[in-house]
Amino acid sequence: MLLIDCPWCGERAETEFSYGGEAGITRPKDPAALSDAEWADYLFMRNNPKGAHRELWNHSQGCRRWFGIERDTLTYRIAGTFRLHGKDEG
Amino acid sequence: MTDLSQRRHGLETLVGAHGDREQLSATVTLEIRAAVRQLNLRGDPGKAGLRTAAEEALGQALPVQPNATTAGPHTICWLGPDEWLVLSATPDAANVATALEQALSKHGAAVNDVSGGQVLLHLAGSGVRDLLAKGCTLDFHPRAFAPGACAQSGLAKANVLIRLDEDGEAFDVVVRRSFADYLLRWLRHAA
Amino acid sequence: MKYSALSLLRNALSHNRNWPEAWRSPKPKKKYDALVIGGGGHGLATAYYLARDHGMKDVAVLEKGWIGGGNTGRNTTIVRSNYLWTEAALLYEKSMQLWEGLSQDLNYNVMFSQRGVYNLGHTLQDMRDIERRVSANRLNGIDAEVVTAVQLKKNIPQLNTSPTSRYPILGASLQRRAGVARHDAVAWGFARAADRLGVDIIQQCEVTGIRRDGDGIIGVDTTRGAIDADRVGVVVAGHASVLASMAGIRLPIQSHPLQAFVSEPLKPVLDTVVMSNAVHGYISQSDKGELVIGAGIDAYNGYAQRGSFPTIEHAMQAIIELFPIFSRVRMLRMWGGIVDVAPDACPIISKTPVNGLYFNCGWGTGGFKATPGSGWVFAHTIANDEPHELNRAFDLQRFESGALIDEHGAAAVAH
Amino acid sequence: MARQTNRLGSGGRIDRSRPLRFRFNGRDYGGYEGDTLASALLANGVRLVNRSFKLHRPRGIIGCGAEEPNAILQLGSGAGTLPNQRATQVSLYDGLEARSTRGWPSLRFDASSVNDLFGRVFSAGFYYKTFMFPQRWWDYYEAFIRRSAGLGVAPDRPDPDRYEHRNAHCDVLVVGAGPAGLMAALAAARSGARVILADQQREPGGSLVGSDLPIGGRPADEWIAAVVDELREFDDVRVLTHSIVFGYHDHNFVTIAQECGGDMRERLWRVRARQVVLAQGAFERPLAFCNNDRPGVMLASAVSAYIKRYAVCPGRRAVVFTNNDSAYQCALDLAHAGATVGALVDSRGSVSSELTDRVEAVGIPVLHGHIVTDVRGRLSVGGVRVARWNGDTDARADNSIDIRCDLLAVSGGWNPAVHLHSQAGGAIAWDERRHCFVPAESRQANRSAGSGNGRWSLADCLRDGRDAGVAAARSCGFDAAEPELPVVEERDETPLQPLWRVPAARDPDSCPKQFLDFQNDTCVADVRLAVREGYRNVEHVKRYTALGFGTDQGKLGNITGMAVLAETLGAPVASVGTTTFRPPFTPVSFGVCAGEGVGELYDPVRKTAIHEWHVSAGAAFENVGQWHRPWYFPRAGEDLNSAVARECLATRRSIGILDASTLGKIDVQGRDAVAFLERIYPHKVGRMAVGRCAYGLMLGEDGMVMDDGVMTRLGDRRYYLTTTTGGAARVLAWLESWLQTEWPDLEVYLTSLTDQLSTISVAGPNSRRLLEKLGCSIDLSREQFPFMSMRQADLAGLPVQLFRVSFSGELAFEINVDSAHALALWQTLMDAGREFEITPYGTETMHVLRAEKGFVIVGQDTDGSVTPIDLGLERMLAKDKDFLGKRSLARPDCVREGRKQLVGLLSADGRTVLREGAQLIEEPGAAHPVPMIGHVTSSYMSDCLGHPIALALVAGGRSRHGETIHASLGAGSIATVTIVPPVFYDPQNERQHD
Repeated sequence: MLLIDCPWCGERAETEFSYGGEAGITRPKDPAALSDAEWADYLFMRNNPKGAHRELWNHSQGCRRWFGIERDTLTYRIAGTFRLHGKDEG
Repeated sequence: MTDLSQRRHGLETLVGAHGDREQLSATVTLEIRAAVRQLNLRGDPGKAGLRTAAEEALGQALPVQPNATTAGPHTICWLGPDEWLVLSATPDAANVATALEQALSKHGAAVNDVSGGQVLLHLAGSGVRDLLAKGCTLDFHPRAFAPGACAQSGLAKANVLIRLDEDGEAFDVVVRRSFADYLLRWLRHAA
Repeated sequence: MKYSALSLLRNALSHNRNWPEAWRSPKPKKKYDALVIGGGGHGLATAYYLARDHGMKDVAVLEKGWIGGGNTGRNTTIVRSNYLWTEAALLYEKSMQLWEGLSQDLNYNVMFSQRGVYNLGHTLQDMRDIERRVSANRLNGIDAEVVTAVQLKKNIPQLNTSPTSRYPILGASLQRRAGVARHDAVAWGFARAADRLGVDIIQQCEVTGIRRDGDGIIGVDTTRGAIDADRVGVVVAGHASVLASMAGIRLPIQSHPLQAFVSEPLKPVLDTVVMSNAVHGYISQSDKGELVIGAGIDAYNGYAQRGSFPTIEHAMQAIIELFPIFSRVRMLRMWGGIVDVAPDACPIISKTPVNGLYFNCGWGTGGFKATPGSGWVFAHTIANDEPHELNRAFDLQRFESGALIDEHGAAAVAH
Repeated sequence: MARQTNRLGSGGRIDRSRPLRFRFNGRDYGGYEGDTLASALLANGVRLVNRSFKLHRPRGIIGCGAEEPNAILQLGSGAGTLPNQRATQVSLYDGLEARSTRGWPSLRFDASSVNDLFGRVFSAGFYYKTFMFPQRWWDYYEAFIRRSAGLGVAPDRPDPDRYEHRNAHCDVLVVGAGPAGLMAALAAARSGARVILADQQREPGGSLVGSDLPIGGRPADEWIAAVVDELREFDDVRVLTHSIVFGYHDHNFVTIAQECGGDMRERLWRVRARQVVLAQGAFERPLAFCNNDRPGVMLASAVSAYIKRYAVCPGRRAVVFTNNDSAYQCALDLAHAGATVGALVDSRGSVSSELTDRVEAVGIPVLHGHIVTDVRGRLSVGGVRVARWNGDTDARADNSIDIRCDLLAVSGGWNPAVHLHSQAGGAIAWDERRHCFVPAESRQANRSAGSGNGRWSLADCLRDGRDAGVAAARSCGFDAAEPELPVVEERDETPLQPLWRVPAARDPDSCPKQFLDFQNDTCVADVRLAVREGYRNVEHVKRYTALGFGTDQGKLGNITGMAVLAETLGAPVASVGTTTFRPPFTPVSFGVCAGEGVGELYDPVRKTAIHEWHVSAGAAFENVGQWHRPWYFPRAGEDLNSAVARECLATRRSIGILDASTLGKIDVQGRDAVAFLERIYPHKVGRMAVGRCAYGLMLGEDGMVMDDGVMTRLGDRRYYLTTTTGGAARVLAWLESWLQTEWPDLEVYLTSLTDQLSTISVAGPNSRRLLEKLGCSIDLSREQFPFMSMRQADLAGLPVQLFRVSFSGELAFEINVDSAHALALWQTLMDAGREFEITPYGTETMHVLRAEKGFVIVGQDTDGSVTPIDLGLERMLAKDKDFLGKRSLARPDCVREGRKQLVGLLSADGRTVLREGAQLIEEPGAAHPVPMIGHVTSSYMSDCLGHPIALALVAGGRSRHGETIHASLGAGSIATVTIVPPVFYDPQNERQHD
């Protein structure tokens, strides 16, 4: 069971969190302008690396914040957690 | 017609035969504190004026450190960087919500009275830490969980807010109403 | 040497000194007509059917570790074909038909045991979904029936059919032809049969690069040198994205840990397979007597072949909920596989933008049962550079067009 | 009752003042408090305890702990029975009953031992090669295989015992309370660190328990007691005995199973440790010689342990066979216990004279350069054959002599218990000097110490443990001083001689069996056969021969087996590697892993504030998500259908009342509430006036319908949304995720009010009159309070929100009230409604009423592959804005002809209620696979309309109204149905707008 360092609440057990997939997938500004292939890339295609992975987690049983983690998908070692942009920066 | 004034919390079925104060085990007592008002407050603490306005309305500051509470006329728990829970047992608690809402409306904040939707369980006694540790992954050691601290987590299979009182003696556990029956069953079983 | 009771006896007389190798361990050649990357059940089956049905015998299977060491050896061995959507059902049914004669076909006893699979329903919506799936199965010619709670109590007396349990069992679907098989034997049986047809099985040979010439594939780099081939089938459950990135392709695949465990061996106590989606757990008893139990998938991506302990705790609770008598039984071993999950919980068996490069992946939690069928259609796809009718719908293009085959909802979790 | 013939007159850690009685295979025996079942059996001279798995060979106790492969017994009977219990780990208690799991008709005369005669046929992997012909006989073959397999018997009743979970945190977790573990714990504890010390034995001390070795100038037992006493003085130190650390998971999460006693049978400790010291010790390994499985062949360390801990000497005439120094102590212990030691057979040509002298001094002949090649006796050891040996593994052993004995104590060296280190992801390495696998680099915050780290001498173990404890405490930031080491005697060591397979008189393929895995009958010849057949990777060998698949998980024989594999391959052991160590370290009960979360605590039952009223009204409940919702309210003599018919008609004619509190409820407010919701919802949110309600669909980015509900505009910047019962948490999380990750610039706050507000729906033509009767503070007329609008009001003296929305097609009001008052309001409504025959209804009636109106239920009429257009709701899709999922709706597959669309179905015969889920086909009788054009999503008898109705998804259905198709009804029967529009009742909406 992972120990995840919530940027707000500190280290908590994995069971308090929910996983949100690859970080950095940004919703296209103008989806209508995209080809089907480009839209499919946004919707479905993922890097899924074996190794360092930047991913989103939500402290769903705690402060309900989304934040980022860089985690190795092979060793599960967590290199660090980071807050997302905007007003969460604090 | 039913006399509604007599119905304060509708938790009678939870308390059941056990009364308002229940001895869960030799070392833990449980009290359901239905009279405490609970207000959920959301807003941006970085916004000029919001914290001041809240402090004026409540008579005490909002905690901005994670997992902290502030004490004063009320107990205010940090829930997230833009979310708090005001626990108020003052005689005019019913008016606090209105006052707060008025004070904060121009700061874009959201105030919701959630007293009817959450149940506050007060657990006291020397065995509380051990009892909580059966169902919660938080560290309740005095070094890790100081008096006045609060944290949200899971207790058994329910989401809860847990707060240690200022004396470091008793814990408040806040749970959503629909889970309260389950959580009480679990507490009685685990104790 | 043909395997039989007679050959066992004959060899016993000579102290088992004269058994031949089940498969050779050849050095890789410089060039093959086709390469199959991945020496799991699917890869070995692909090679076998390439050689048997398509006359392609100059084929090598490249395995980075030891054959059958990936998900082939890390699953709960359930075989069934009662899928909801016609595309999936017909593919898995093809597989089922191959399973039914596989031991004889391979001359290797894969111990395919048709002891039936029950998919339990715990809610009214579960029962609607069961009706829907059973109805579809029958129209597709797949044996399926709806079983009531009363019948369940009779058929599986150990099952907790109490109406007062947290999620009472309201009924189930039953596929009698479904069952389990001996997972290692599947890999070994295909390996031996493919080897006898001339296929080179090359272990300890990890692919480190995929070589392209413009739009077409020309070969691969491996830890044992470069190997040329203008047709390469990739079937590496758990590592599809890793191989795809070598080829410069993006896949809609996420890899997750999936855990399972077995109990200590017990005298026969459960003679069928029971799966529950709502109370998440599935269970059967192996011929050795171990209860074989599948747990849930961990939500996060992972390649670690292990998972989170709370997932095991939850599976234990689910199994005790279904079978209270197993509470005092002990877990002997737990392990994790890596499953590649596609957005519609269906596989990708497809040509790719690179000519001569084919991918077979995304089987999620349901790959073992498909082993022979997957190999059979993949062999067809590689040999003809064109999908078979049975795998036409499982192409990569569907994620662009939106023609997903969504097995998420009604078909239960696809184990 | 038998006499405890092997019990020594004094010594041991047993309590002779507390005699216990137990029963084994129907015979009564005696033992003492402090015994294990194994020690008590040995005390009573019981040799034969079981039969082996495949060959049914007679087997006795070989070890004294988790490595024991043979003494796997069934305990007790009935609900309390325990299968597969390892006698060496079962504490004896009064009245214990145990029996062997194999052996028919009796353990001594097992009919299946005929298998042993044909052992060569049952070689590794034999079943892959046979049972294939004729194909149809496989079922019989398999039934036979299954009957022969298995060890114990599962209970046939639910577990009467309880289990619990306990979370714990510490700075330093020390695993194993032997000399190294005690020193580590002491060092850490003195630094002020929070320490947990866990050990599987009933008392701390490990190999020192019962030992007469002096430590720090006093007997070992006293030293242990002093250390443990000191540890227990610390507030922040917890000493757990009877506690097996079985799992080392990610991020230093460690699981421990503790045996408790009483009706709380076991406790699972879920420990998060900052640092872990692994000091579990080492397992002694056997040697592979002919018939090395005969009852009476035991590990030397086990023999010593039985003598010292339990005052049991397992034999009278013993031979000791070793390749290392450690078994010399066993010879001394045997002599001390009064046994005759016929010989100490040491494979090494020369050994330090100090050691030899000590043994010879008590009259034990020492045979250097000798090996034991074979064992005489069948049901127990009768003697051994000993041969001279020059160290050449390929040599044939001849010129042998026989020595009579009833006990053979064997030591093939030691394997550090690297299991947890390996589980934690740490590397293990073959140590060429010590000839064993030792822990190499750690991947997590753990370090190994003591014999588990390849340290053999007591002095080394104490030092290694102390150093590990100090280092662990310092890593946690504690200022740890180094405790002084107790003085112990140091001896010269002669290195172990690597010996695995002992040369026999015949070659390894034809000599009598040399066992590696005792439980699975895996022999040296099996490993050699596997290699010959091409199964050369250690994992292949393991799986092909079942080596290490027994319930001891290879603790006894795995390393020896791998060394034999290496020898067969002609490769160094290091290159063969080892198989992966996986949790659990020893088998652990399902019950303790599950903990309290079974039965009524399996999953929370969520209850509305009105729940108890429903219970007292006799409602039948349905699980919806985690909620219990009333399904229907049967009156005496009613079944589902008749109750639902009554509830439906009552609602259509007068008033029905529904507890709709489980709906998800979300308060949305903030400066950018409109902008936010415009991006979420397909319809134009900003156009709504304050006080108005609208039906809202929520789409996933894939364009498929994800959830639905009603949205109400409460103010300029405030909305109130409802979601489906099952979707509440998911929708809130989904909305939050867009706000936080994608649109952080939007100032919007979401608050769940699902529990705060209870929702009571009153529906039916008399509902307005009912509210008026209760003294509603606002004008409820159609004109003042039109359909799809909302008002704040006082009702029966309570502040409420009233919504004119309808999910039944009738004039209806949804009342939101503070949950604290919900039950009271419900009762008030019931009382006041008596004159209208107000009728409570459940989810089933709700479903029928809405289906009559053609309202869909997301998750029932949709399945994740349905777009709003498929539901006929394209009018809700705003053309002039983007919203989530919009782009997906333009993909080729979403705009193609022939997509499945929502329609109504009527049975041609006007009577048949279709089965929900039934597939729809064009014509009956087509060949398989029959093309399916859709399926029935909802189907009910409509008593209001007097005929059955159904909703369905049908390919191209909207353009097929009036056409006839067929529904498959299960076992071959077919119903003819007509496609109609999906609204059956009041298509003009006159009633709900009333």
